[in-house]
Amino acid sequence: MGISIGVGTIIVGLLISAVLAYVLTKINKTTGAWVTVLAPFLALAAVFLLRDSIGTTYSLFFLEFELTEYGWFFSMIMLLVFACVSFFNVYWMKKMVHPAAYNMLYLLALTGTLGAFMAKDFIGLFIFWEMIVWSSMFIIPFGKSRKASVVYYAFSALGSLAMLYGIFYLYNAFGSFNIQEVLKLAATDTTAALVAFITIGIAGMVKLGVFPFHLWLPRAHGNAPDTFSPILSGGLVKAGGFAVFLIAVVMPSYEAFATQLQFMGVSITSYIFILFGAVSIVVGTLMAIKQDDFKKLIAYSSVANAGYIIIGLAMTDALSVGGAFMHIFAHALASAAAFLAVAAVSHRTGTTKMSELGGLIHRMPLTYLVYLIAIISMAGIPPMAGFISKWMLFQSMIDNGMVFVATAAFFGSIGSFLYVFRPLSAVFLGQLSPKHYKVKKAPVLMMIPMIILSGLTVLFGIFPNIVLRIVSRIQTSVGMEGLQFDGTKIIGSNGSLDPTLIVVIFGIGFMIALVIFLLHPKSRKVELMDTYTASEFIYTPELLHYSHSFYAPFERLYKNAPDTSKWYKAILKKVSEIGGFVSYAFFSSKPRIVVFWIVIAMVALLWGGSV
Amino acid sequence: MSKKERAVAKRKKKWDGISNFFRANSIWMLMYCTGCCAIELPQAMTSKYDMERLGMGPMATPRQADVILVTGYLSVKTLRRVIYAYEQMGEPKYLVAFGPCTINGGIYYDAHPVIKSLDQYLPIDVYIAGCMPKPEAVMNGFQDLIDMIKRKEANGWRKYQENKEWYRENQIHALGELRIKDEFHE
Amino acid sequence: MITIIISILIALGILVFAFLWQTTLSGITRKIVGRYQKRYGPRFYQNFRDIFKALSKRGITHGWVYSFGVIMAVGGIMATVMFLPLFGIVPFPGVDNFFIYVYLFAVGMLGMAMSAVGSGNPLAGIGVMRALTQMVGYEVPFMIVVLAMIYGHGTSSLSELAAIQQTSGFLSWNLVKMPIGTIVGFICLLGMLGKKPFETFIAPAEIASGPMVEYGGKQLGMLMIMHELATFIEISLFVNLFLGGATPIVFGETTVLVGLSSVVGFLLKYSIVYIVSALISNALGRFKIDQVIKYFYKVPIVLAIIQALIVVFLGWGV
Amino acid sequence: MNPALLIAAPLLAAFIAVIFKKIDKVVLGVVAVGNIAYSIVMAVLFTGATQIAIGGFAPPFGISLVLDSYSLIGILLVNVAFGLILLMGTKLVGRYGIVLAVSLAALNGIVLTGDLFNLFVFIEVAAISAYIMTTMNKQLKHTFNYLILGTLASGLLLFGIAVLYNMFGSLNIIDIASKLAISGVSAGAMVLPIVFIFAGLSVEAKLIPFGGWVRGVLKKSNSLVGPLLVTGYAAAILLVFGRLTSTIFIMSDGLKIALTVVAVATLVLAEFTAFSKKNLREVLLFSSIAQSGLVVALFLNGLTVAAILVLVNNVVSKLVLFALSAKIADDTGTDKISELKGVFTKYRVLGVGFTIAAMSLIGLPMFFGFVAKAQAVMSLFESGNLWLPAVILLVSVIEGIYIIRILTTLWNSGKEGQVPSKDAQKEYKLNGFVKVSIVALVIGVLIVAAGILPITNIKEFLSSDFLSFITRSMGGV
Repeated sequence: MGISIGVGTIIVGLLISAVLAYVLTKINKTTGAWVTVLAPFLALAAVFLLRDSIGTTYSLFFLEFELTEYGWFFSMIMLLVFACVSFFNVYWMKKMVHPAAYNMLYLLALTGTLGAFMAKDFIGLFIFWEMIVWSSMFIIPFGKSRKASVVYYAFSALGSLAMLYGIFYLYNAFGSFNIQEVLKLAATDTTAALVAFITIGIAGMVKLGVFPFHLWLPRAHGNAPDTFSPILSGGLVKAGGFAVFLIAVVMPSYEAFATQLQFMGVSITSYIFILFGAVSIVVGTLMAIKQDDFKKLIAYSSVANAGYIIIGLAMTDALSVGGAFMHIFAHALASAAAFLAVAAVSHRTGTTKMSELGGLIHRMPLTYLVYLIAIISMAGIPPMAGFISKWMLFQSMIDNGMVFVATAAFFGSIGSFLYVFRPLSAVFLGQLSPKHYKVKKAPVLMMIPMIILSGLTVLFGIFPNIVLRIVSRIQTSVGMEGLQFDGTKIIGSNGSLDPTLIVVIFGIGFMIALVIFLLHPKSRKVELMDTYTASEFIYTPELLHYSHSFYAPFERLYKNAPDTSKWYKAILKKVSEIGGFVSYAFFSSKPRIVVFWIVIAMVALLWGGSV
Repeated sequence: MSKKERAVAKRKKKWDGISNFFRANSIWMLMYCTGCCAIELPQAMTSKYDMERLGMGPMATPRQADVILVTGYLSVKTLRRVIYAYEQMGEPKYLVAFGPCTINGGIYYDAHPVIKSLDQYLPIDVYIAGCMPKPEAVMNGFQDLIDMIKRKEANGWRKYQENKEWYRENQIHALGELRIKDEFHE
Repeated sequence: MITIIISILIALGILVFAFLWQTTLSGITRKIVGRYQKRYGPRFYQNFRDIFKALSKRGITHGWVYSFGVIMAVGGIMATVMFLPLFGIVPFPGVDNFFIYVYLFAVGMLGMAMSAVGSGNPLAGIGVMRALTQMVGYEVPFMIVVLAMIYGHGTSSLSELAAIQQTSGFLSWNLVKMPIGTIVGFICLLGMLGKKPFETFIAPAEIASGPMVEYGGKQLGMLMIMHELATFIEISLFVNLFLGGATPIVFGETTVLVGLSSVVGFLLKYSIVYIVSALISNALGRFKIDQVIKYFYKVPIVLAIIQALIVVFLGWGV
Repeated sequence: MNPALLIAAPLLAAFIAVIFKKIDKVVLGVVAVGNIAYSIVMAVLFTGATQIAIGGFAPPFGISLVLDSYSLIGILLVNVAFGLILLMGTKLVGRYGIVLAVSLAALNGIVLTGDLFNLFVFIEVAAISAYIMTTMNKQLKHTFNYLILGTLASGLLLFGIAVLYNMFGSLNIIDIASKLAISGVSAGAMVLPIVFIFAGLSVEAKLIPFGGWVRGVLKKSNSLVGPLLVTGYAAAILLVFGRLTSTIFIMSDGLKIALTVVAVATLVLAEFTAFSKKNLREVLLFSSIAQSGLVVALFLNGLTVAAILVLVNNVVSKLVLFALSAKIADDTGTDKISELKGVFTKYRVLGVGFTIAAMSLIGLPMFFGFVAKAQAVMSLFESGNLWLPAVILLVSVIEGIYIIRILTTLWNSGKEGQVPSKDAQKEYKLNGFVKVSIVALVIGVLIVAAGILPITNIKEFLSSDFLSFITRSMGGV
């Protein structure tokens, strides 16, 4: 084909398709929704084809783009998630009040992420970064909550404005907006590096949802439209990983902070970041265990997983960064799939409250399998992609001897079994409530993306090297040591892992078990309600369904734990109170009071001026 | 019966023989402790008589159990539960009845809510005599059950399967309604 | 290719041995416990009888996930066993990573939990809840101790960790080098095995044996096989990590004799650990589940962190 | 091109309207349009900064007007804002045509004048017409409050000017500036006049704690007076600040810090107050107070370009926001945010205009507000100030929160915790919203255009002739 596809073309194409989606949705809702399916797929194909032209630059109007190895990687993840999720839009058109706006903003959010990943300069990065924020900020209130959007914006603004501060600080110091150039220069100047690390790091932490900026996740993910939660959790959140990657690895922080106090193999600044990651693992895990809302649960699990990502990136050794990348990838796939499963359930039953559901495996078996694969990956159990990343991260943690961080990570890892199992048990297994007897299977179009995501999770769990080789190339492209492989084996620092072998052995084990199972007498099929009740006659399935406050004994142990949201509420309350005071004291309707203040102020000014 | 079917049946019988060896020596009990005879079970289980040396042991639910012990009289209310529990057990399953109450109501022969002869409602493999049976008798009864299993005579469950209608009829006759909605509350 | 097939055959051998050995040992232990309670106790092969009896029965099923979960559980645990090194024989050298055992083990656990809850019985749900909650309790301190060990010895391979302990006799065991860690490991082992006082998730008198509540027939039989194999994994992990693995009890020139004696050494240690844990179990009562968590997060985790800090900062026990 | 026409024409219109009462609206309209057209023509034909003497006496003796690119931006801003407000609120003009014409003249005068006493006169005229206009709100107590404070402010201003006259014997700003440069008056001597002038102007510029009148007056103002006070008036007064700070405000460090503290405190406290408010107009009025604080702070730090950009952004976006809010409040009878859920669902064009203006106000990229904010932050960095950018950015988080709270509520009906649906839609009825919508949309398009185009390269934008000219022309002429 004579047409050369550049990043600019893709971005412009997406912008045009956003407008097109808006117009077409006005005409016909379904057609408009299909635009949101097609556009990411085309973009996915286009970006995939750009694999060979990494390193080339494009310019579009005033924006400069550069396709980097990591930009390509992040873009692929994002497009994959968007392309898969967009199938669900078709079904949600009827439920929306502003379908046209939704479709447009959906594609704008995609444009924003791609633009941010491929921007050559910080201004472009920031523009697209904010584009993600405002486009998703308008989508979230289409869901259940308006407040959620405000909370989302508040945190995002905190992050992006911190980033803006950093950008301008760096510009002032080095006179350039070019990301690579500036970061390389910053690495030679500890102060500038520190400012960049903290400000851009905060932006990344906010986006990732790392403690203490994690509060927007459960609110936004939990209340966004069901079709958008997977985008938030699987896609947009990962942009935070991109920001952290920029300052931790591209800068690179290990060179910039080489003169700092080194602690546990990393500089103290990085270690503080890692500690935040560790805290967010614990907080995310504990909070996820507590939730009754399916979506909020996965949202808090994203908080916990964000902790792993930031730990991996901040440790900046080959395995940890590789692990973080793999984790970004695996978690994007898994959480998107899990949220899609929720969306499918919500589409059929109309609720996401776990205590109201149950036994859906008998009505939606494929959705169940999708969710199962997703949670196996999220919990880091082989043979899914999530295991590989966790293994790599653990290797690094142990190598650095980070006892406390590892404690948090282990806790999060085992704790994840708890929270991922709860929806499995409460939503899909257990007793089917009579009000859901007539629930149908998820529609075919919904199944396609779910199966794609699950398939990829399994595929990259068995052959993670496909991804890890790309990751390795990213690492060498930013001047790091790359990951080591030996055939299907991943070489770690204190041991190696052969995921393919694990799968083979697991397959053998499974086959033996299957043979044992088949050799023995066939079981009698009984109804779900025909179950052990100490011979009491019970006819209400809900009574036999254990889903309400599932981990009650465990929750009891930390029910008095401090609530982070209270801190923010307290701050905002103080702001409000000061505001109220100002309004009362200075904007009085009694002139004498204002005159009094004017006199005071003038005396103060005269005094201040004569000092 | 064709040749092939006969061969299958023969093989099945052979396997049944092997299975019965295991079954006989690994009997898990579900204790339905309705009456006074239950007080003899602790004796039989613990160090004095040590039921475990026969491979027997208590189990928590009917699903896991092989034998259900009806230890004494059954009222109408409890019979329903016993039937429910018995039907939940996996096959093969056995029923051991304790004392005279399960035969003719024993000392409750004239009490109106008490079921007089249990074998009208459920197939009984072994009766254990005594009011209450001594632990020796209990152990003896279990040994009998083991022997019966080995000899393939403990076929109560098969009888129950084959004569389901008859049993059901009796059950309904006595109970009016097998599975009640609820006696106390719903 | 040939090497892989040989490896797999070795692994299958280990699997069969593990099943036979642990099931026999379980029977023996039942006998010992019987004697301990002044009873006669069952035959030593009683567990085989139980398992085959259960397999031969005709049970029930509550739908496909009920059976699928069981197969997944047994398959997962079998796969884990096949990765285990035994008597210094490593079926898959280089990849017998500690984390594989932890997480591959979880596949089996997940399968079983799934199947149990799939039965629709609330008691199973409660049992699984307790099992998972307890897992958060014991797994974390155990992993911290192992972290210290891996950090100290520089390898996460189970066979290499065992080999390191075989260099200079008894004194190079982690039992000696990391005594605090070994205590933590043993307490966690009790939790893993579900022995009293950490028997919360079975609790037959309380929640009717928890996850097992609906099982009968072949599903129960398979879960019993799984239980034996899981016990084998847990105890071998402990023996390999803390007690030096397959250390010979006879020293001399003859390799065959030393080799055989190391087999005996391993089995001896294994038996002692298992029987001691069984005896402890029979002497104690049961914790409530929140007591379990409180306990694990008070004593073992603190000890584990202390042990880890000692190794990481002081360099003792390397 | 004589800029005096911009002042004279509205005054003439006022006289005509006094005589021919029936055509006052027509006259006013013609003058407004004429002023816009004239100022555009002046901008196009602009060649260089000039001082135009009025009344035959050459400056510094006579009254003079200064036409440089700075005042050019001012008159463009004031006249266009005035014209648009008039367009949107034609119906409300009623008997106030004359006053409006006078105020237009005064605003142009404020921006253009090069003479301190003349400035005082124009401010006084503008203030008096504002007092009269605010009676439209039927809140006479607040108008009276405004009157008292406005009079006090005039007094303070006059005193400051008198001191300056005493010191330099001149009222011409440029004259005073050059005398300052030659004579080298100590900064200490300038404290008294500067503080008085600053205080006098601050009352009109609504800085905390000087602008105590503003809440009562604007809280219930209609879509004519409100926007006019927060845009036209604010712009004119703030531009005076800029002119004075860059010419005759020779400040000691202490005074500079003190004044900056007042400005920054205004920024922070007013944003906090806006955050605590629940009514649309109240939120917006405190937001504009905060923006005034920011603009003054930038002017005090000598960052004229950034200050002008922020001012323009504030004027343009506040114009739309305040006009639409007042319009909605006039028609629905309330401007409580929580009672206006989903009002934009029906009036989408209105909503789009409002949204773009609001997003520009909080400075999201792709909107003009970002250019302004980026310019402010960047030039503060360049001047070596590291804390003020942090304050500005932190405060704009607060600003963002309340603006987004408004946007999400106004776009979506439905209770918290429920998905919005068309059935739950509350019915709103706005009269004659088409005109308002179109104006809002046009301004929105301009904001986006201005937001996208200059980003080309901020550095280039900064050094472009247009703006560097302002910087140059500010100092001397």
